[in-house]
Amino acid sequence: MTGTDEILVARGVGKEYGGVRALKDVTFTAYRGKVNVLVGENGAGKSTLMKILSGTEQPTRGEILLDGEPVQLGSPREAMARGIEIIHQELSLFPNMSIARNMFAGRELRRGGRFVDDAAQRRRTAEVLRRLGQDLDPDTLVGDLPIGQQQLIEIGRCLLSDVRVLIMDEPTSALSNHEVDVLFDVMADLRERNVTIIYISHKLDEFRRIGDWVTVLRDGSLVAHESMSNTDTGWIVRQMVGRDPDSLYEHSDAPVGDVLLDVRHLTVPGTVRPLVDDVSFTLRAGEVVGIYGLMGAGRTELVEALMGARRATAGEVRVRGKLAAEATVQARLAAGLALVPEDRQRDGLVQTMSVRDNILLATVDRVSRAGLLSTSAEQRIAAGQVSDLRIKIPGLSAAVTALSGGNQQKVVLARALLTEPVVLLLDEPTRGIDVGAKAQIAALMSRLAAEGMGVLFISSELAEVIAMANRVLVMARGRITAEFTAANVTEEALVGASASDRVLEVQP
Amino acid sequence: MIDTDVAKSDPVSARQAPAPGSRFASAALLLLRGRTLIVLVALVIVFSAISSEYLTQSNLILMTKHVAINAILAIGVTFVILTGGIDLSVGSIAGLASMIAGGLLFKGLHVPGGTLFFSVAVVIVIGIAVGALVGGLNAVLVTRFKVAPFIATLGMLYVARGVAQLLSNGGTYPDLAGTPGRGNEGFHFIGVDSLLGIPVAVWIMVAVAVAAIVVTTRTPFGRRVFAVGGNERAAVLSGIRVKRVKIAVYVISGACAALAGLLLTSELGAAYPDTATTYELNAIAAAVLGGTALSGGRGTIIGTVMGAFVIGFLSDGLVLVGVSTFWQSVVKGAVIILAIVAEQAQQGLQTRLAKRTA
Amino acid sequence: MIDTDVAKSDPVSARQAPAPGSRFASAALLLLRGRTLIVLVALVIVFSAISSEYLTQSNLILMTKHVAINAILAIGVTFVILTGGIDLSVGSIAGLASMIAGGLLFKGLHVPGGTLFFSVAVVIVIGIAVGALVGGLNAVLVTRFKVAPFIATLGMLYVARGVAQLLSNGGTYPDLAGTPGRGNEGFHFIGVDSLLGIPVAVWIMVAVAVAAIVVTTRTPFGRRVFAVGGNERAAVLSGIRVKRVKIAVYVISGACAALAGLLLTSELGAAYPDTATTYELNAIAAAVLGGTALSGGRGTIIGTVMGAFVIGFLSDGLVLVGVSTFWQSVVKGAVIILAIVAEQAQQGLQTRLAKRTA
Amino acid sequence: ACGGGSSDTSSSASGAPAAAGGSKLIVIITPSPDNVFFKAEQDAAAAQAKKLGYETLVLSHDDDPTKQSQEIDTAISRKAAAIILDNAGADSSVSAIQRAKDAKIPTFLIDREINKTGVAVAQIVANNSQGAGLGGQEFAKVMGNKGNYAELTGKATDTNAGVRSQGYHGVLDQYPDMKMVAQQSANWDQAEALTKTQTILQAHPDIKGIIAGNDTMALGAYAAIQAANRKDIVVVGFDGSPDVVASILKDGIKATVLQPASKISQMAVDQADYYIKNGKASQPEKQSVDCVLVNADNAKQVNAFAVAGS
Ligand SMILES: Nc1ncnc2c1ncn2[C@@H]1O[C@H](COP(=O)(O)OP(=O)(O)OP(=O)(O)O)[C@@H](O)[C@H]1O
Ligand SMILES: Nc1ncnc2c1ncn2[C@@H]1O[C@H](COP(=O)(O)OP(=O)(O)OP(=O)(O)O)[C@@H](O)[C@H]1O
Ligand SMILES: O[C@@H]1[C@H](O)[C@H](O)CO[C@H]1O
Ligand SMILES: [Mg+2]
Ligand SMILES: [Mg+2]
Repeated sequence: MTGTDEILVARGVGKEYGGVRALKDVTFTAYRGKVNVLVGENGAGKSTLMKILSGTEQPTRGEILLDGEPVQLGSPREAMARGIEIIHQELSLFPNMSIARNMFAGRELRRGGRFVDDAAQRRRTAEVLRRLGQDLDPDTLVGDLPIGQQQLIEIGRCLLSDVRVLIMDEPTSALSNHEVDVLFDVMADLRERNVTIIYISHKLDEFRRIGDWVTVLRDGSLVAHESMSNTDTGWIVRQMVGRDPDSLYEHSDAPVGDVLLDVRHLTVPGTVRPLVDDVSFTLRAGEVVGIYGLMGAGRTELVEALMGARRATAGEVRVRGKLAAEATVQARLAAGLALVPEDRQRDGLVQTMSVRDNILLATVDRVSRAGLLSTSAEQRIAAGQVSDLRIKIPGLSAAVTALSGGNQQKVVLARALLTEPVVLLLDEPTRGIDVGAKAQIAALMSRLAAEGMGVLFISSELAEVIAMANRVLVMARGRITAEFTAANVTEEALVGASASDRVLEVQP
Repeated sequence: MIDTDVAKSDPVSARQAPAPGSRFASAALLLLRGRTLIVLVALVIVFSAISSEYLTQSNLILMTKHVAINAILAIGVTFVILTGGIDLSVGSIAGLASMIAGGLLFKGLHVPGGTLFFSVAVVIVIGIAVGALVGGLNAVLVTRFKVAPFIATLGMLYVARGVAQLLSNGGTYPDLAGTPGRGNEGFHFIGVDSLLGIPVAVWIMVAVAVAAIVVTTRTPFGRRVFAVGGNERAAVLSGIRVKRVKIAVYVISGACAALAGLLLTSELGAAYPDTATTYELNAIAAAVLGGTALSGGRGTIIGTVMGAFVIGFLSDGLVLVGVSTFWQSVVKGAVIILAIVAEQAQQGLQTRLAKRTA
Repeated sequence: MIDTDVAKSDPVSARQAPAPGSRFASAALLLLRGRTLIVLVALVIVFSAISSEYLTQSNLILMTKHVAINAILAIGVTFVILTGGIDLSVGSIAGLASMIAGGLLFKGLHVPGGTLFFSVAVVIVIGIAVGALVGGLNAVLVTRFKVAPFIATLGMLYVARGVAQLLSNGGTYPDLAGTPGRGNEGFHFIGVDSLLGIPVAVWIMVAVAVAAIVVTTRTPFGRRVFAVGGNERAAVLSGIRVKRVKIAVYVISGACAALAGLLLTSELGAAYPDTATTYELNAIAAAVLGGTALSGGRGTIIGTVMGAFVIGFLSDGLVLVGVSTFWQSVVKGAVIILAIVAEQAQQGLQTRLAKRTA
Repeated sequence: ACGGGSSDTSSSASGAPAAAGGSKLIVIITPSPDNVFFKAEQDAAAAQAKKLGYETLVLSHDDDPTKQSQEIDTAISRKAAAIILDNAGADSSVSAIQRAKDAKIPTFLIDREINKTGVAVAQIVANNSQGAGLGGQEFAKVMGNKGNYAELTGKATDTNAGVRSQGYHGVLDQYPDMKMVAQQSANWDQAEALTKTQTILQAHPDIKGIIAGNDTMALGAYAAIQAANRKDIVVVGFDGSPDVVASILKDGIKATVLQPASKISQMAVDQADYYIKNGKASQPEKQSVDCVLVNADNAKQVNAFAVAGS
């Protein structure tokens, strides 16, 4: 072991939410000036532990030591005062305020003691944005930014203060590869300056590049703690899931059948240029097609337009050969499309509802008899989905907000599947979910394809698209710039096409 | 959980918490969850200790009848609030329906060549239809013209009230008894008469409440109401026709308001344009007191009815025991606040109980 | 963005959109963004076409004076709404402050051994302090006891009104002129007198508005008000003392309400407990009309003031041109709605303009 | 001098027996006491009832007939011996009073009439028509029988508002040189009278007088005049409230018409007492009490809605 100067230690920490034991007697150590990686399956307790270390939550038992001294972190404010900053997994920004004002919320720069120095705030914001490789106007409203850029703003906020310990809870879940590179440069720079970083991620290859130490949580307990150099990917996965990793992703090898989805010249207008620009493609039964692209390429808009949730000004959509003329969500659902949206908090979950009601939301009509809901049918169908998708829940009537991120994602997926789609649209289905769950979703996708469904999924992760798709479409600036089959796709080709201005000729 | 007021001040979430293991604990929790019920029971106990007339059968029936009007208004408003909207126009709609019905009964409908009189049943249907129509107008403003519900219904508050006044030029329709020749007798039935010893108005309230409970808890439409209020974007993507749902709730609210206005009018035996002025606040208060979150997505009809009972039993009780008008106001405000404060204490207790039994 | 009403019905976001390229287009957009101003100008044009007295200097001054009361109430309420809360108690607080000041001037303060009289300045300070105190109580309920703002301030609406009535047993303090011997003359200064031809009340409104503009746009506190309203959870996580911010806004609202009550009382020359009843709705309407989002985080003081001008110039105009009370109500409601509907149309136009010039 | 209980119309045929159970409760219900007029009514009625050995319950309906209806229900629940009521609407109060009658509780109306006889045991009101005649004449006199004026009327649902307006015009319309240029309802409300008067002054700067349907509105109008520094405009009110009397003494408001509010309350309680004890009415149902003009000449003698020596 090298460089084992302990700065922040959680000793014997336990945390209970009502009846749920999120953490059981965990002793976690972060070393000074190192990147301490924390991994584990969805719901393992990673975020909970970080919330405790950042003063956001109070442990049920155990203590926190900072520089060897026990400390009380009663609020985020107290933690900040001690130099502990956190980037939360769920974005915590002010959508109603500009980037600059977001960056300095709660610690505004002052002029003459009383007034906010907006000019200085703007200047320093611009500096931070530059450092993060973002060419953005500091006056832009944060609510108008795509989720990836919002995540960068959140990161930028922590760079402004004199941070000693920086906790990052899945900071890269919405970032493009290039942005991840920029972020890693920044992290390396921070490490140079003796800042301690605690880093949570599900992207194994990614954190292996930057991590010094790795800690694995499973079911609320600490199961391993090693110097990164002593580990390999297989070891980490084994620790996480408690068994040997078999092939993580699987390809669908179902025979390709009829054309299920036929999109022609679809165009979605935008303020500057079309968000979706004359897009045409087809999807056949048994196919799993990936759409790769950089943030802002227009993939989300494409699937939203397909789903009738966004107005297209031109183009045709055919499902099973039939023209889907009416562009409403209801009509597209009826035609056999279903969408699992990208941002589950914003577009997926009804936070005020139970797990069961969320699962059944799109299909309530099917569980009613004579106009009245049938409790037993509701229970049976929801329970069926939960076991099918192996969703970890305290109970069907539990609030959906009590689930971990990955399990929330599966709830939204379950809802879409209940509509019995012929074409399933998945927008970043694996964002923020653990390797085990990713493998499950990959398996599910190929199973659905084998059953004769067509699956179209969006992903920003090269390895994932390559591993899971039969065919990959690349989008850039609203247009499809390339198409690859599983046989001829390479990482280099994808990256190249995602930056391309060239438009792929429409294949009839 | 992060200490935000938003989260904690929600009086319903606790009810939806997963049930704990043991039987005993569930019973205790069930009791605690019926917070509004507890406040109501406390009120009854206090008032009956002060006045022997409070807990008599006749007074309970009377108070329940007084509650009926506000409960029906509040049930309608609850639908709107559940979708995340608000309806400030219910008092005015009640007034408008009152004047429409009053006018039809008192002077009939002038048509070329004479005056038409309708039977009481038809008049009631017309009154409710007018309420539904105004509710529909609210809905059009909210869904089609994207006017914020607060503003749309605030504007309607003034417009509907003004129209009610214009109908009679500010005057009152004094006599709604009808005449045999015109076949429009019997309007007093809904607001004055009793069936099986219980006022018809109370039966109507019960019917409206039961229907609303079934709709909110047992129908797909009810589910959609909650979904729209909980997360409108998610509702859209789940194929819910959000506009239709919104239109429906404002129409329901308008119809309920009109019905309440008609009951009031029947009870008073006269229709005047200021009927039910400022009743919207009491209706919203009943809903919120009963645990409906103004942010939408959370609430129950039964809670709202309980809330209306608390407000009504309190007002009547204060009058009955002879508290001066001024103190009535103070006590009413204090109880509304205390009911919610008590809730917070209970939630704490509940969490502790739940933990112990886990 | 998904087509939800929530997003579209926000009247402010458009104003904050980044300015487009060309000069001409920016000017056009600037004009369009001042929506409330346009409605106001339209009102003035319509009324001056009907009545030549509308656009006289003296009438403008008078109308502005009438606006002052509501504007001050609305400015206070805007602070609360910006944090995502609501304050329904402002009308009652105005009434309470009115009665406190009236009582001190009319009968003085009874202390053992005699009666104390305070100078007008002290009375005003006490009145405002009482308002701030009641606002503080609201804040305690909201922050400490986690009572939803709607309920806390609704309860306070009743409590404060009741206390105002209790102070005089419901009676009016008829004469607030004071007597030279008691050193408490001159209360009419704030509500009746003029300085440089402009009513003092208008100067006070201007001072309050300027202070509020500076606080909301230029101070860290103002920033935090927007932050709390924009995302309370994020505010907590950013180390903002959310409770303090909330306490401050309710105190500001209470103080503004009290000030408005004192102006009203001074103008009337008498204090009665029903002063400013139901003014809360007008105050909230002014804020919302001016573009403040009830969900918090968006709005401007200047917008609120404009909103108050629209409501005031409209009401006065209708009386001036001799419209009947009933039509006044209808027209007022319709204008409130139309102002917002017009806004939607404009936003559409704006988007198109922005597109063309991009 | 204030004429006593002069009879008017048909007598009440109410043969109801004495109130049940020997209850000693008299319920007094009036509009909001922030108008001193109603406060005086409440105080006088309560004092007289106590003097006669009754308990009292004083309530206010704030001019909301529904609230009034619920308060009457409460009186019924409490088995009141009698109700003294200044009602919330000439038509919309009838059924509630009928309900009380059905429950064998007699109601004695004060100040405002209802549009039905045979329901209340007594309707004791000031002679508004006679009073308005006095007020109108005095207004014409202080106006010098000429000039433009404005009228502020009361709540449309209160018969007094209409009767007084008619009474005023019965006199004023006979003067060819007097012209009403604006008429607005200020709903008996002081603040509303203030703003409405201010606006009327803008539209008609040439007015010479304002005649108001009651004293709270007169006070509001006078505040507007003071603020506008237009002391040349004369104001006349109706009620005889102490605040207006004080203003008359200071040469502010010119005149008011005194309604003997306290006396009317006392009469109502006395008659209720007789009815409770004897099971029948002592007086015919409709009774009206004459009003007195109050101006600078006799203002000094006025105290608590009564002119000394009458
Ligand atoms: N507020 C809460 N109420 C109840 N249970 C909770 C709450 N927050 C978290 N949990 C539970 O605690 C456990 C740990 O959750 P946590 O968010 O720490 O997981 P995680 O490791 O961060 O997962 P992910 O990778 O999905 O983000 C989960 O079982 C979750 O359901
Ligand atoms: N540089 C930029 N400046 C302004 N707006 C941008 C920029 N980049 C992207 N956007 C906006 O982002 C949206 C497109 O992003 P969107 O999230 O749909 O793309 P995506 O391909 O789905 O990427 P992601 O992987 O982030 O989901 C559009 O609304 C576009 O206007
Ligand atoms: O007679 C009374 C008084 O004039 C009062 O001022 C208003 O209401 C009327 O009914
Ligand atoms: Mg997590
Ligand atoms: Mg996307």
